[in-house]
Amino acid sequence: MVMTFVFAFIIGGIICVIGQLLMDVGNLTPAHTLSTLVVLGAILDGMGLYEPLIDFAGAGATVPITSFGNSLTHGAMAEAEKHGLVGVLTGMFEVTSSGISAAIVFGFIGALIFKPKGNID
Amino acid sequence: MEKEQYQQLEQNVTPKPPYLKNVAKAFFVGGFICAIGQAVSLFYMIFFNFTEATAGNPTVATMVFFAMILTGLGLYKRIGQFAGAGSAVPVTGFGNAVISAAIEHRSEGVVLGVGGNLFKLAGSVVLFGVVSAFFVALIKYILVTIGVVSW
Amino acid sequence: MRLLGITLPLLAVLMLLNGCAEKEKFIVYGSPQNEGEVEALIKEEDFVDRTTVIQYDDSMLVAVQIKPWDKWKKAKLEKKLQKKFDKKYPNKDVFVSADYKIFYEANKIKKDQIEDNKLSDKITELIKLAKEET
Amino acid sequence: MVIVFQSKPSLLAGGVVAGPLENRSVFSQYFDAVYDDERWQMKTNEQGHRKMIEEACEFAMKKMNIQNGDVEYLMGGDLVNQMTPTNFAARDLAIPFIGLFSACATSVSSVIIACLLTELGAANFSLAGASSQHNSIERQFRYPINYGAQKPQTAQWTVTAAGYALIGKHREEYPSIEAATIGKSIDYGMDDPFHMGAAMAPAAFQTIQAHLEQRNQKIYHYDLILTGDLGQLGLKLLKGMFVENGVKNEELTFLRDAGAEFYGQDEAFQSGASGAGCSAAVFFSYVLQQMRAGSYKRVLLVATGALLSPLSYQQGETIPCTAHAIEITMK
Repeated sequence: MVMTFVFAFIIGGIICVIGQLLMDVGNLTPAHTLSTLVVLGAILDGMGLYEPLIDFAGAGATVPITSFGNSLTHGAMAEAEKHGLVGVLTGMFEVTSSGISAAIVFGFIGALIFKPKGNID
Repeated sequence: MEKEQYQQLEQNVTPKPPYLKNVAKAFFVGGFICAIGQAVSLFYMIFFNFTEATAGNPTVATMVFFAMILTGLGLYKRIGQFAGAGSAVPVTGFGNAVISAAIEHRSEGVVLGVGGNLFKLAGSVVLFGVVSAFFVALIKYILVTIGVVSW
Repeated sequence: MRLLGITLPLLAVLMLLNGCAEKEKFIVYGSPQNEGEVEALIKEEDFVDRTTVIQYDDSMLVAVQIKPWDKWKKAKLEKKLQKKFDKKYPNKDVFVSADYKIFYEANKIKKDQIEDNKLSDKITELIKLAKEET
Repeated sequence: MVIVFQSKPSLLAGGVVAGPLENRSVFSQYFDAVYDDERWQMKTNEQGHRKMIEEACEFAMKKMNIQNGDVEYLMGGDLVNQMTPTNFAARDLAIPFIGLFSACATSVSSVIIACLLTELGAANFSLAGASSQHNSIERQFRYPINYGAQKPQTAQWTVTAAGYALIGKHREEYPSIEAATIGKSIDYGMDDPFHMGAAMAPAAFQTIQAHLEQRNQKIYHYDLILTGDLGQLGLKLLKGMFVENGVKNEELTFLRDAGAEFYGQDEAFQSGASGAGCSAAVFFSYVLQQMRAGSYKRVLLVATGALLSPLSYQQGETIPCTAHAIEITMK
């Protein structure tokens, strides 16, 4: 079990390093970087490579934003397998990405209890 | 002074980002966040009925909850300044983008402000996630139909 | 770089801890007793780190933990073991899982010494859990 | 480009109020008030911004013992959409008002207009200045306050401050404005909104050059040439441009930048301060007080502004910049 933590750390760290390189060397804004990584996650899942990565690194693969592209693609492909072409469209949110729903709910709650503050430390 | 000449001067004066330092910081902070995610996963597996396959969802939701607290207290932007992609790439960064926009636009009301601006920053991630998922699944469907690969 | 100084020793300690945590590699609980046979079957596969088998009557739950470096093949290896057990025990209802949760629960069954009459329900419950999709 | 004021309108008083973070500024001792609450006890950032402008104007008027009714014109602006904080402050101050937008160069462009009105004989007293409030500007031009994006070393920190000057007919014992230069809009093809200093430096250079040339002056005729908010890197670039133009390095010691000095050497603020309030706060507190004390006899204040919007940046436009200058003397 302990090794899973080590792998989660390393794989998660490496995905973040890819993001940092996109920002620093590629001169991308955070929004461009995250979008690129999401597309990357979707493509990796299309090639059947993302699930093995999750099996290997656990949260190291599910916590980075790439897993968002993975879960959407996974849903679409699972439905397409069952229901054909229509499934591609309907299956997307079948395997729900809890990231979105959590972000919406907590965003709403956060907006009610916090105020923006221009502090620096 | 000509434009080209000035651009030359600007290139000389402007410091390059400290690539190595930034990469190291992103690696360690990003890795650390994922390790916390692993701990949360383990927590859900041991105390609740989640398997390795299903623990991902509650883990992600919990991480976003942590992001809400840190964002609200103004700590996430400080982590972000230090870690760069290390805190932007994990799902907590996605949460931070949504939650910070929500908090920011609260002053314009819950409907027009929070509702209208919630995905101001994170919207592109949702867009590209869904669109790329659509095309990847479509391509795979076509490949399976013509018999190149199987599901 | 100060970070590196803190993290690397930490990782080293974690790895050491992992080495120390050597427990019983193979556990069988419940009836009937065919321990040796199952153990031999598992030992043939070197990707298996630890195994806990829960048996009751005709049902058999094989919870394995795959070695960290082989974990990326988890889905395939799970299937491979499943096939192997199905072949060996065609009359039994065998279920193989490499999921940590199932392994953890299986160990708990052993630890709590759950009685035979409840064992059947428990196994069905775990199989159902393991089959759950995200 | 250069306007010479025959009547030499005087800068009678300055009013500067700033936010809590500005307590760290090396200039904070010169400010009239530094508040603990960045929203001035108001509900929204924009309301706080408005309140800050009102208070700055009131401080300036109080110093000359005059009321709102005695002031003929109010010239000013800020960086928020349609400049609502300044517009709303003008509503509450009830002084005839024109809103001006020259981005961070508004602190000087407003003074130039006020001087022209004074020169015309249309005004005995007029208020001119600019302001910025960190939270409301950041959210408009960049990201929400609590968003964790990594700012590069070239970035600058938008100041929370309002600076307004009271301008009146010439009086011997006050600093007086002899001449002004209205700058062109200069675009050297810079497009990084996190590197404003680089975009603005050429504008400052051209305005200073034009002013010196047409006034037949050299840099050493001034005790101080103070630019608005180029930041540490922008100032470096400006000096570099002068050096390439044949000016010796030792002549450039009197060329300083308010944004580069504003927060001292604190690395948390990257390249320094920016925002319309940055130049206004320093010009109308530190500089005026130093001139009245006799430390400086002839000063050139050059406020620089980056004329971009989030829209123009996202559409891939480069950043045009401007710089306006006023020459102030003290007998």
